[in-house]
Amino acid sequence: MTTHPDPVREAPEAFPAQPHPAAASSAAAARHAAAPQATDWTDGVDTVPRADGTPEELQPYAELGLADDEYDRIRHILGRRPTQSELAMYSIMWSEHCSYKSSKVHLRQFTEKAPPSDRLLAGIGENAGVVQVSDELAVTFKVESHNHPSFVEPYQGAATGVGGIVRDILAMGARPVAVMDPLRFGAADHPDTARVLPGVVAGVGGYGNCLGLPNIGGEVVFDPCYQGNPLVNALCLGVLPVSRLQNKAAVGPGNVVVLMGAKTGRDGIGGVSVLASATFDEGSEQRRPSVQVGDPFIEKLLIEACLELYDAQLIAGIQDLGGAGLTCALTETAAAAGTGMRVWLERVPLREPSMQPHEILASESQERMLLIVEPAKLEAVLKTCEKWGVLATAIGEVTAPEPEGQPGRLLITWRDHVVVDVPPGSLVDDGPVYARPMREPADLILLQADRAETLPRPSDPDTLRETVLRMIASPNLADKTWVTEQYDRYVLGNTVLAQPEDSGVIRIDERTGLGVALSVDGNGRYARLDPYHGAKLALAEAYRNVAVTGAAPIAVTNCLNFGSPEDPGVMWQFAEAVRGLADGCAELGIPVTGGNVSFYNQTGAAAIHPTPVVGVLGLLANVADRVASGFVPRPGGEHEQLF
Amino acid sequence: MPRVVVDVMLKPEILDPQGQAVANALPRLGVNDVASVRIGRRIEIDFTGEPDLDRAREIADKLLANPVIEDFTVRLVEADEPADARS
Amino acid sequence: MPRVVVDVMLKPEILDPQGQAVANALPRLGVNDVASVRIGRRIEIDFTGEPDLDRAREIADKLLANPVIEDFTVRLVEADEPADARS
Amino acid sequence: MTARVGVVTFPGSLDDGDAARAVRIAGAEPVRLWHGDPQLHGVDAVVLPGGFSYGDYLRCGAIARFAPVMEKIIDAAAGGLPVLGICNGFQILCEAHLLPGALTRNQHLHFRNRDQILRIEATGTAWTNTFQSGQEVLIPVKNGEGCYVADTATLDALEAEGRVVARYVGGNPNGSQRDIAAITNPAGNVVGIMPHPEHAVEALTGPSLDGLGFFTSVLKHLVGTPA
Ligand SMILES: Nc1ncnc2c1ncn2[C@@H]1O[C@H](COP(=O)(O)OP(=O)(O)O)[C@@H](O)[C@H]1O
Repeated sequence: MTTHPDPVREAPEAFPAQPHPAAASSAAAARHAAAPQATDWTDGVDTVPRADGTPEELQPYAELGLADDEYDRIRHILGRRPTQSELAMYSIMWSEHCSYKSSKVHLRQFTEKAPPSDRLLAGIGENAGVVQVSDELAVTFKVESHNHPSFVEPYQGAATGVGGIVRDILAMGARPVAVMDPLRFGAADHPDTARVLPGVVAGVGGYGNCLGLPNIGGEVVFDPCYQGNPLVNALCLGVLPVSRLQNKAAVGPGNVVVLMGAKTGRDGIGGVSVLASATFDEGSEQRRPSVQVGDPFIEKLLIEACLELYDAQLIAGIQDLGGAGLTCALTETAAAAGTGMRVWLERVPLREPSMQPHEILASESQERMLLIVEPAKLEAVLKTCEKWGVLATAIGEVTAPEPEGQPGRLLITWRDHVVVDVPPGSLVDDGPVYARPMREPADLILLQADRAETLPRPSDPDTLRETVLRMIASPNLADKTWVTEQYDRYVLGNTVLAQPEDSGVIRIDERTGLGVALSVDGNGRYARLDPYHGAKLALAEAYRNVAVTGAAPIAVTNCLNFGSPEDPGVMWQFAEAVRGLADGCAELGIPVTGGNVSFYNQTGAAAIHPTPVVGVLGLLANVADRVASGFVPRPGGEHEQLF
Repeated sequence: MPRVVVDVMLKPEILDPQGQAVANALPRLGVNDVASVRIGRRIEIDFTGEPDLDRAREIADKLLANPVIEDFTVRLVEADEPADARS
Repeated sequence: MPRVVVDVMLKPEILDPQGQAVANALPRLGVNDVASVRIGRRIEIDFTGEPDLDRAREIADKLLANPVIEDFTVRLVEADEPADARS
Repeated sequence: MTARVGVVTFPGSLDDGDAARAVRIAGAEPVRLWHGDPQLHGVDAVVLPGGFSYGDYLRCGAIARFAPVMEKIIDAAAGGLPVLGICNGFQILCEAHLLPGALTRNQHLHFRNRDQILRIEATGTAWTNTFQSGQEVLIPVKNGEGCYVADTATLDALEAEGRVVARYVGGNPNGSQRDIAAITNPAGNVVGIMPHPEHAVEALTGPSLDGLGFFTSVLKHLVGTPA
């Protein structure tokens, strides 16, 4: 039962209208252009002593997306210029994606307005929110975006999107048990949609299938506003015994830092490659792919191995490696504990031996986890990993905090050269925070004035018929079986409801019948007309979808897909949507437990519709009591009564 | 009539899970002297008339390979290789 | 160091839906002179020492190809073909 | 003594838990077998479940055939041990030459998951003896490489010897030749099936209870077989 990347691009009947975003055949010629030798980059490496001695060296911080004052802040924090590796790390951690610098001031409302809840075991700020559902059991769920990568390479972009959210869930101590995929594409008849959609669907299905996760719902929406910016959001649900909850804090000086999973390659190094090209050889940058390729089989092994490690209580801390790779995992685990960390970077198993320290730190290679392990348990950990055929390597150790209660420092060497020496909290918690300018979009009044009531109504049987036919034929209302048939909804044997139901329902305890219902919804058109109410409506829709199965809604996750935060109009939409969602949650009495912000979904000046996607989780004491949306004919031909 | 063969391989720096999986399985077959395995696609195109390399290159670029992650080569081979060239 | 290339193709009598799909798409690309497209696998094997063709043939026979549906060929190529051999 | 039915777990097995559940619901004791452990632990029958055994990027089941546990299963099958291969398990049985033919990419090139009607045609096997010949059952199918192919002589022999165990009815989900969904070896103890009977054993989670028959069949078979 494989669905692997199609040897041929899916839907060969259509061709991209635009060329692929990356260079075409020139890259082929570059393949055999002399590859730089691994030999003595040690000499060229930018070390802390070197940074001390060359304060005036120009650094490509702007190309890395850092503003002048951000760069100055880094110099101030370090008391010197950053090394290349440090600059790479700050540029990653202070990016919009990692630091939430534009959204932070708004997202606070989710916590401030949240109704009190005694179910919440982990909330916003953790890898995923964790909600207790019985004395013994908790569930964790979260939705995340992988929009741009899925436009560039639909299959791998979508696949690694699923892989990423699954690792978030795994890192909380949970077994992943289901996925959902809210998707948005450009016009259904646009040739580029025929490139993107089949690849995305195959990627979501392929990766999820390989992990054995049932797909229990999602959305497929077409609108020309998503033409160059399709939205690929992925949700994962996990279940854990309450006692198995994991923490990312790198506690316990002397504990070992273990990197587990795939080897590190030049995946998704993207922007950080300017460090190499600016300093070493021009043009080497085109060798660096910005696309990650997933290996779901390794992820499956990671899941099984991690669960075995949790159950044997062999882990002191764990963090998945997501978009920001080792940089994020090392700094977040250390910062969460207030400890320091000492890492020998040359111990990281590499796919390409010629990788430089900053590339190793920035790599987005998939299917990796970082473990914090007590020395006495290291052997058992490595043995479990070996049993599952997963690579695991001790790459460092946790070090003590500084005297007087100051947090420790992250010290990274590469072949005995100190390449990083930073306070980890400065990357994680002290990033920039912006209250960006906001302004209601100038065209909003006109849009709102153009009311549906002014549209011509069908007034005779012929026009009525024509309208009905047009609606039925509309891709947004059409049957989604072409998509959902490509997903496995049966695996694990606990799927009680899935497509085409309003919510997915999963049994999480075979003994008691305890289960959860999940729905994800969003409506960019409503949100474009009124982001505040649009977000509330998305919440209300998901809430209703969960409620009609008979489940009691208890928690919310969300993925906020917007254009550029530097556009005051977009920023206003964002602020309004967040305010609406926070107010809606307060009114319904259920908390937001986590989520994800995706900005910069725009091409030139044209942003997508503001698209808050909201997931609601509900609880069913016994899934046998669920209410399905169809009428089930009774044996004997009797039918249900309609009231 | 010669045929056109297009070989499509993942770029060297891109992860090749297929090749990896095969390489990992080899020791089980008693094979321990293989350093690496990479797996790509071989596409054989027969033209109705003269084989057209430029045409084939265009097909490869637009349809057979994704240049973001793959490289390809296009070449001519004799269509009817003798059977004993098959192992 | 030369490398071993194993080409695995479906036997001619086995239907190749992927090749078919590509062939069917070509007219829309304006290509009307292609008679057939077949898609198979190209496997590049690097040995740690001297490339071993017999060994490669054994691997192909046991693992890389399924003799029920596939044929394979094994050959040596120079690992570092000059860049201009690439399209 | 309840029968002990082994369920093999490869690193990439996915439906192993479901197969074990089905065995339990049918009234037998599931025994988990590990791919790297060359022991059958005295089981009375074996299920090779769905999934991706070793990732299966190359060809489904190609690598699993060489697993230590498989060597034991291949030997035991020759001696009459009932073996049921579901989906990936079917692929492995073909790769291991316990069953003829091969499973190839679905002709429409997509993974497909749907509730599928099958017609049971051979009821003499260890895994289908509780069905009636010609009985139609509803069982989920879900695969990307489920298209059964074999040469004409093999197909003809399968038909002539009554070894086509089940056929797709009301639409062929993957392009399998002669609508073949399941086949058996000449002795009838080894059965490969593409659809998933283990997903049709509970009213709550499956489209029917029809899948249970495969698991109760093997129990009936074992009762009739002196140990
Ligand atoms: N991308 C997708 N992935 C999984 N399920 C999907 C996807 N898109 C739609 N579905 C499912 O298909 C069914 C029908 O979808 P839709 O027509 O959008 O229903 P509704 O209008 O009731 O939300 C729902 O169960 C939904 O969860």
